[in-house]
Amino acid sequence: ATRGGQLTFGRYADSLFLDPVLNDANLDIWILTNLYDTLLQPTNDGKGVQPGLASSYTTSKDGKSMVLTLRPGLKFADGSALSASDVKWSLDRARNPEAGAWNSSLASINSIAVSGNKVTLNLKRPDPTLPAALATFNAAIMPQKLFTAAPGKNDAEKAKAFAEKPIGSGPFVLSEWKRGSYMVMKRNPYYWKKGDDGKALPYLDSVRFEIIPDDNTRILKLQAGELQIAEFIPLSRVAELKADSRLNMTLFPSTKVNSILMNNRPKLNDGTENPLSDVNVRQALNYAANKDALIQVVTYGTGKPMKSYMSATTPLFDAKQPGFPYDLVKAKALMAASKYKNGFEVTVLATSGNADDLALLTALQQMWGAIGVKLKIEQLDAATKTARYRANDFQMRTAAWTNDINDPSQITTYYAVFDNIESVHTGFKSAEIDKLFAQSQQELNPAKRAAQYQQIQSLYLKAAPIVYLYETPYPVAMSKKVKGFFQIPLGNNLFAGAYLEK
Amino acid sequence: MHASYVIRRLLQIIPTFLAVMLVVFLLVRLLPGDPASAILGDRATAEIVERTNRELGLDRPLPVQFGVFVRNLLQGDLGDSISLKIPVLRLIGERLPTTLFLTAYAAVLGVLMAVPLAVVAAVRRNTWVDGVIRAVFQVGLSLPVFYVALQLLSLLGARLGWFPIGGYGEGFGEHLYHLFLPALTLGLNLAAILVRTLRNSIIEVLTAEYVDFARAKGLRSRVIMTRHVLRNALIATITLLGLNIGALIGGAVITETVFAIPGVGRLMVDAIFGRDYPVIQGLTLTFALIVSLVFLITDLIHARLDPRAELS
Amino acid sequence: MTVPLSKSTPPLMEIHNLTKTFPVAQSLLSRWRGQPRKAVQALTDVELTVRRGETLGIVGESGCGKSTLARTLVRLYDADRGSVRYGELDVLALRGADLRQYNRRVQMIFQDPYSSLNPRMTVEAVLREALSVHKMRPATEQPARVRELLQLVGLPPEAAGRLPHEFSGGQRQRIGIARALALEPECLIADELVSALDVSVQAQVVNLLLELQERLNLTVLFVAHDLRLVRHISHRVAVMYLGRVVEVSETQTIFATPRHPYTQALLAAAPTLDPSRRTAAPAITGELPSPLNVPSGCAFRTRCPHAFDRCATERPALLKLADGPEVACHLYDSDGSPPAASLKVAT
Amino acid sequence: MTAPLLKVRDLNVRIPTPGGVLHAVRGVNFDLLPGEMLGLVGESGSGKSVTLRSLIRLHRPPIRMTGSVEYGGQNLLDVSEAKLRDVRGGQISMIFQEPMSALNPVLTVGEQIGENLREHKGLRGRAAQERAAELLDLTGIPSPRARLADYPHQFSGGMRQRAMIAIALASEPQLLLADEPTTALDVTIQDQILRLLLRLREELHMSVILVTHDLGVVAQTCDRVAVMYGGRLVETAGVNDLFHAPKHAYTLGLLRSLPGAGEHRRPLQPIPGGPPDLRSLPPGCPFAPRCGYVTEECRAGEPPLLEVAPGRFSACIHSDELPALKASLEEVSA
Amino acid sequence: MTTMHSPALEVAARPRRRWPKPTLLIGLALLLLLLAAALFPRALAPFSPTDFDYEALLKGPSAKHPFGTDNFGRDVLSRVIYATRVDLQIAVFTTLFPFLFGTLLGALTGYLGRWSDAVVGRIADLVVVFPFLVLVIAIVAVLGPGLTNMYIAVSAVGWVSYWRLTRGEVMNQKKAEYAQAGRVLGYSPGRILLRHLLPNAVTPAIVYLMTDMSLGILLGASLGYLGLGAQPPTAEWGVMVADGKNFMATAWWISTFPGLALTLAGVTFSLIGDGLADALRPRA
Ligand SMILES: Nc1ncnc2c1ncn2[C@@H]1O[C@H](COP(=O)(O)OP(=O)(O)OP(=O)(O)O)[C@@H](O)[C@H]1O
Ligand SMILES: Nc1ncnc2c1ncn2[C@@H]1O[C@H](COP(=O)(O)OP(=O)(O)OP(=O)(O)O)[C@@H](O)[C@H]1O
Ligand SMILES: [Mg+2]
Ligand SMILES: [Mg+2]
Ligand code: NI
Repeated sequence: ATRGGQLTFGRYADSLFLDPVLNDANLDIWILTNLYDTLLQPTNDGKGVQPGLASSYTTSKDGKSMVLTLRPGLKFADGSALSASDVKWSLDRARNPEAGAWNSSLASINSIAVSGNKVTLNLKRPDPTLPAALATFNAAIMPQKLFTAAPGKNDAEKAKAFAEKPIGSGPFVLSEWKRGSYMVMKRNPYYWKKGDDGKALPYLDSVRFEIIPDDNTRILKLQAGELQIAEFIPLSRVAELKADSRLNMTLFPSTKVNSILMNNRPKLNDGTENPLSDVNVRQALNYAANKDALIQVVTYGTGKPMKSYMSATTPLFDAKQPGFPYDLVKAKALMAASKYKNGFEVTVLATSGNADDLALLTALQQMWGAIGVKLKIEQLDAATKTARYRANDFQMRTAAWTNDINDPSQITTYYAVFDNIESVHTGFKSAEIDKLFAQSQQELNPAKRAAQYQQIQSLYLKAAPIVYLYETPYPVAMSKKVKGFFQIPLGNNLFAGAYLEK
Repeated sequence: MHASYVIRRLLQIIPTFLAVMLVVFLLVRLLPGDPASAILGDRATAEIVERTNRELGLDRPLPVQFGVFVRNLLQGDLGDSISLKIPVLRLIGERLPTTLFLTAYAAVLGVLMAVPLAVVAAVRRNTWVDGVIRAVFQVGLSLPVFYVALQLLSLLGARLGWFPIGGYGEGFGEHLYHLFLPALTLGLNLAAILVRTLRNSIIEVLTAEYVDFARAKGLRSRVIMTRHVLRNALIATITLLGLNIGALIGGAVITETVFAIPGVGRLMVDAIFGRDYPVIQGLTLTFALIVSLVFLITDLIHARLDPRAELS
Repeated sequence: MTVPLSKSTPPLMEIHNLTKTFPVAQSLLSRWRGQPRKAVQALTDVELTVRRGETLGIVGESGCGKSTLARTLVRLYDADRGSVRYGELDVLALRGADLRQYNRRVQMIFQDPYSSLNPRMTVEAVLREALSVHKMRPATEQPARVRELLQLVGLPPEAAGRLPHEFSGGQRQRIGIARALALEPECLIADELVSALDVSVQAQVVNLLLELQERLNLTVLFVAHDLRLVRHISHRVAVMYLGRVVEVSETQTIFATPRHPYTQALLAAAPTLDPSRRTAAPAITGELPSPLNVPSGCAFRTRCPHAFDRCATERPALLKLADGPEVACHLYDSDGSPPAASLKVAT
Repeated sequence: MTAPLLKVRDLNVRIPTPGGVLHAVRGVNFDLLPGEMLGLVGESGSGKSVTLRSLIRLHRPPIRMTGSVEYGGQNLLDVSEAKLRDVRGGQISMIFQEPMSALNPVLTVGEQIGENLREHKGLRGRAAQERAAELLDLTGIPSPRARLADYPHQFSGGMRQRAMIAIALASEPQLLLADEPTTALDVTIQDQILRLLLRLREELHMSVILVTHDLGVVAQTCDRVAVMYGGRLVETAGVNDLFHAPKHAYTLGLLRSLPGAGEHRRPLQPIPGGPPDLRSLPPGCPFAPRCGYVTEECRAGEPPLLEVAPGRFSACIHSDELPALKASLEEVSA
Repeated sequence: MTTMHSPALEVAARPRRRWPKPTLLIGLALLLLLLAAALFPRALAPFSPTDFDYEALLKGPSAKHPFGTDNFGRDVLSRVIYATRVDLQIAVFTTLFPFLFGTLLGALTGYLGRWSDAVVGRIADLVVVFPFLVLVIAIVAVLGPGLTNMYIAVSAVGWVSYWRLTRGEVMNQKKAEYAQAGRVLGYSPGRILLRHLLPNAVTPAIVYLMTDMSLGILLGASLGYLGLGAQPPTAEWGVMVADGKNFMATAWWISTFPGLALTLAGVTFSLIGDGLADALRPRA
């Protein structure tokens, strides 16, 4: 691999807040691990975890404690040593229920003890998701001294100050940030991981993020050589860019699933009868949606039909799930079996300005018209849509999901389990799934856990609380010179191993 | 010069300002959805939403919130951005110069295009030259800005490679170079409006008796055109220019998006969609202030150009 | 044949102390400094009597307040103080329907043949509107009355259907007159009625006015700056200077023996039609002072060849001289006869 | 006899309008002697201004001018632009009726005079300012130096007209063209301006063409009069001759229609009808439709401007039959 | 007493009827074309504007699809035609209320002056110092996207221009002698305002109305770009251009033809505006 040089990466929007614990947005999450390293790391295929700052970990027999061994000589980007106490402090901060939205991923930890380069996590219960959780951005290790030295009265204020000039242990360190315009990360000379030449990673001297909200402009800039990578290529242009000999149009496998959430409750907020509470109707809608056509029209052939509520890249995805293959006859039969033989009208909330939503829904308007369902599209800006959704004030809405953690439990708590957010506010509730899920959360035997998940996925499919659509990849266009860049299924952009060929 | 007038106008801005403040404050809170929804996204649980609202002080009654807002404002504090977590004042300080630069650039380009072309169109009115000039600008005026912007980008930027695609650059020279296309996009639009009025005013001024008097004095046509005709014709146009520059500042949203310019237009739209109340409030007040100042300045320029103008 | 107007003809309109100012915008700074608000002194204590059936000419230089007087009399402007009596009516106190009724009786005709008619209304619409608003005629009789009015002002009936721009200036003035006459007024106030017209056309309109006055027994207030014209058609003439009436007299008298130095200057400045009587020196030097800043005492003193100390301190009142004319000049004050020499007009 | 300063021959001006070509000036011929003050009278629309403007080719296309305006051995209607600019404003100056609209509102009076001095006298800076102040002084504006920095709107009507005269005189022209210079002014100011023009003519030895429709002004200032009607010169005469014995039916009608010519409050004697439409003139004498002396002959063909007495020209077939007027010229101030 | 009847004067022959300038005629002809498309889209369009054709995605112009097809295989020509009605509706509804309200208010405050004028003036100041597009975006965000809310938003802001124009013109006209004549003739203020002043003062507003209509359509397009404009599957030119922007390199026809339609409409309104300015000017 070639060393040196700057890679310019075109992003559609800027990061907001570079604190691993207190941030909420993919805009931050997806680049955060370049700045802050975690004890463990997700593998590039998204199926497992690999060592990070910790070179190894062991779980006790009863599953109630875990011991991690830190690599020797770890340093933060400012050259100061990374010690086990930094780890304890960081994890304690991350699991504080008062801070951030992500603390629940570390909720099983009861206490943390450190000695030398060993970190011992004492758990309340066995937790099969813990390795994945430790490989997640919020469990990043931060320099306690620097953080507490930052100005501010409390953690929130210090976090604000620290996040302006964050120092972590990731392969890069922030060197310049002009909000809304660009961000430069330069090489962290103290990074622990070695490249194929035996010297410390990363290969690149720096990475520069340019913020270019308009898709066309981003592509034009890439084609003009002003960028080496452009993210979020509109799927409609994938084929075109694939044909461009100077570019490497890559579709990174993702955990992204696109579905339509349905309100499963018997009555709507305004008290009217809800046709979607009828499972026949829900299944009919699923069968009547011609996924292959949608994949053609909306994703320009880049997608794959959704078979389970989770993506095929998610651990414990059940490859035998049938999904809902297009079957108009069956759909009609199901409608006939429902209370709504003559069809009904239903309103779907879409995100305004989202071309894919529109394409999808316009196509569905046609498809569902065939079974007498008249689809009305209501476009809302994201905040309004979220507010309506959170108030359960919707019939249907478009939704996309990506995992943040290398484990099926996250999507499952949201999609299938009522307690968290009422099964993504569908109101779907299955006692059986809830029970299976609770068991799986303590099941250390992978095979048994897989079986539990298989059952959950089947039950979910049968209840069809959502309309299964398709999975889509991450479309990233790169100059042919760019090598070694990865966007893992969780969405994290990894620049540590990236380099620019001369 | 007219110090009392300037003072009075500045004083007049105050009530407008107060009203803008109140309207924005209420309007912002009328927006469906709340900052928590916007920043936390779909996944947040009810508790987290509640906690966030508490942290942001959004659980307090509106009058209290307004009181806090006004009190902070009087101390020169516009609050912190909810999504970016940095002071709004700093955010505006970072972004505003870009937009102002772009606007001024566009205005200069617009005027540079409009004046000579309007002169040509007026002098050769009803000939094919006039027709072509008017037709070109008419087409420019009836196409959406983003379309014009993208066409310019793909032609002058990508195809011919004369200009960089998007971005802002460092330093004055690079700004000029980088912002040429966006400024041209906005400038074309402005020029289209200006050419129309300026052409009409020039035609009108050309029939004025003092132009005949100037010709009767035996002056060169260039002197007549610049000293006598243009100066007078610009008087009618300057107010329009002021109004449009005001609109340009607020209307740069789309241009900024297409050309990836980190200006306040884009920031404002993001803030609206992100329900970033402090940013919306701060920006609107800034807009109001700037637009008021632009109007004041155009009035003063008007008064300079037109000694008859009564500043009252 | 002229109608003899005796001096005992009862007054139709009595104007007393009529004053009108137009405040000008004041800058904040000067208001703050407590400077008094400036105002254009358009009319100052105007004293004038209009007799029934007469033509009273009002002359004076531009800006001396002729139009303001005319407009105040028809209540287009509200006077600052003073009184106007019209028969039994206290004109300045009239409101609403009373005012409209008064306006019907006292009509004004305007100077500008181009802007005094609504460009979008046909002659017929103009006249019928006037007829119907004041219920002068029921709708059925209106067309006939329109034709009658047109005939009265010497326009053919086919004029009814046309728009103002299809007429010449003189014809438009006739339409304006017809519009005023539609209300069958007693008194006409004509502000520069023919000033915008060519002499040959002027004569046509003047003839019409003379004729109508006699036929309809109208009282006419004729505001103009053309002395020759005023002399031709007025029974009496009032001369104004800077918002004041400085001399009122029978036409013959005022033209034969002008009393006020300003009247004298005005007459001397008017170019005569006799090329053999040329003068080298101007009749009067200096310009009209600004109405924002009227000289103290006699307003004319700054240009008056006869001015003396008293003129600067004391404002001369309009006094009736023994032989009839009224003059506002200290030269004619009760205390004595004026120095004869100074009264000769420089020629 | 001295050679004429200006010789106008067969001047025609045609103005295209949406309603057809307007033949505004039709075959005008006249000479102007050095130092002479010529009055050009006629009713509104008779073509006075159009004639005056064509003398320095002020009309712009599409207005067409034909004929010749001979000045200094050249035909001004076809000399080069550069040459024309020297004559315009340099040797022939012009002033207009409405000083408010003829002065550029956004330039100070000083700048507007200076402009002329620079163009024709090569004066700049201080020298120009000195000269400008002198010129204002010449036209009788008090404290001229201070007023140079004023804008036209800060002047009164009379002063504006003086300022315009000062601008026109800056280049010390041989000929001053004055288009109704006093119509917008009050009689007392008009009186002052006219006297000023007379005085300046004497002092600077200029010729003046004075356009007016006020016969009184002509009587008081001009040496010779040219009467226009329907785009033609219908009569020219010395001023005394014209007022006492007009030789054209139109001139006679004009003089008769003036108030003061008849008895107090008696009907005036208007010329019936209105001015002709220059887009579609009837054949023959343009005044024929309104003329009291009209005969078949008048309608047959347009009578040419002929010398009917020494130094008197008339285009009226019936010039001999017209009565003298002496008796009726009554005066305003007795 | 002497009676003298002036002879009735003859009135000059009636001038020939003034034909509107060619600009107005061309403008009206184009408008007719637009109206035809708006009223009878079914008759003119070869296909349905909303039907998909998966067999013909992104096909270039051909005999079957003269303007090509879009990413759903919809016929672009048909969509352009069907969009006419929507866009004319946008043109009318974004301007109708501002025009009516602004003009009447302008007439009223211009006539009454004093405090009414001052109060409305302040409100207008308030509206103009708000950045227009941002205000519209905010209002649309409050009320939700879609055309109706866009109309409301534009109306809240758009009346100011009309108010200004009409107010100024009424104040001018008020000084004209015919208006004063009305008062002397004893006409009521209402009559003077509505019958005399307004008809003479409304021309600039009408001329501006034409410009404003094309601005309205453009605003629709801008909001479309931000996803706040017309909602699918409604065909609307601005949104079509916006939707087609991703295909500008590969399927230029998707955005070009609606763009041309936008231009055509702009030219139409502008020609009519220029023509009306001329035709409505009263001849002195
Ligand atoms: N509406 C007004 N507002 C302010 N000032 C006015 C107004 N009308 C008249 N004036 C001023 O009042 C004075 C008298 O004006 P007025 O029009 O009565 O004069 P006039 O004698 O009719 O003059 P002219 O012969 O020019 O018509 C002038 O100085 C004029 O500027
Ligand atoms: N630029 C022009 N376009 C069209 N017609 C014109 C133009 N200039 C003058 N005319 C017409 O030419 C004719 C002569 O006009 P001119 O201005 O010479 O008249 P005038 O004798 O100066 O009248 P006035 O006393 O009103 O100034 C008139 O009918 C006038 O309408
Ligand atoms: Mg007046
Ligand atoms: Mg003229
Ligand atoms: Ni100043």
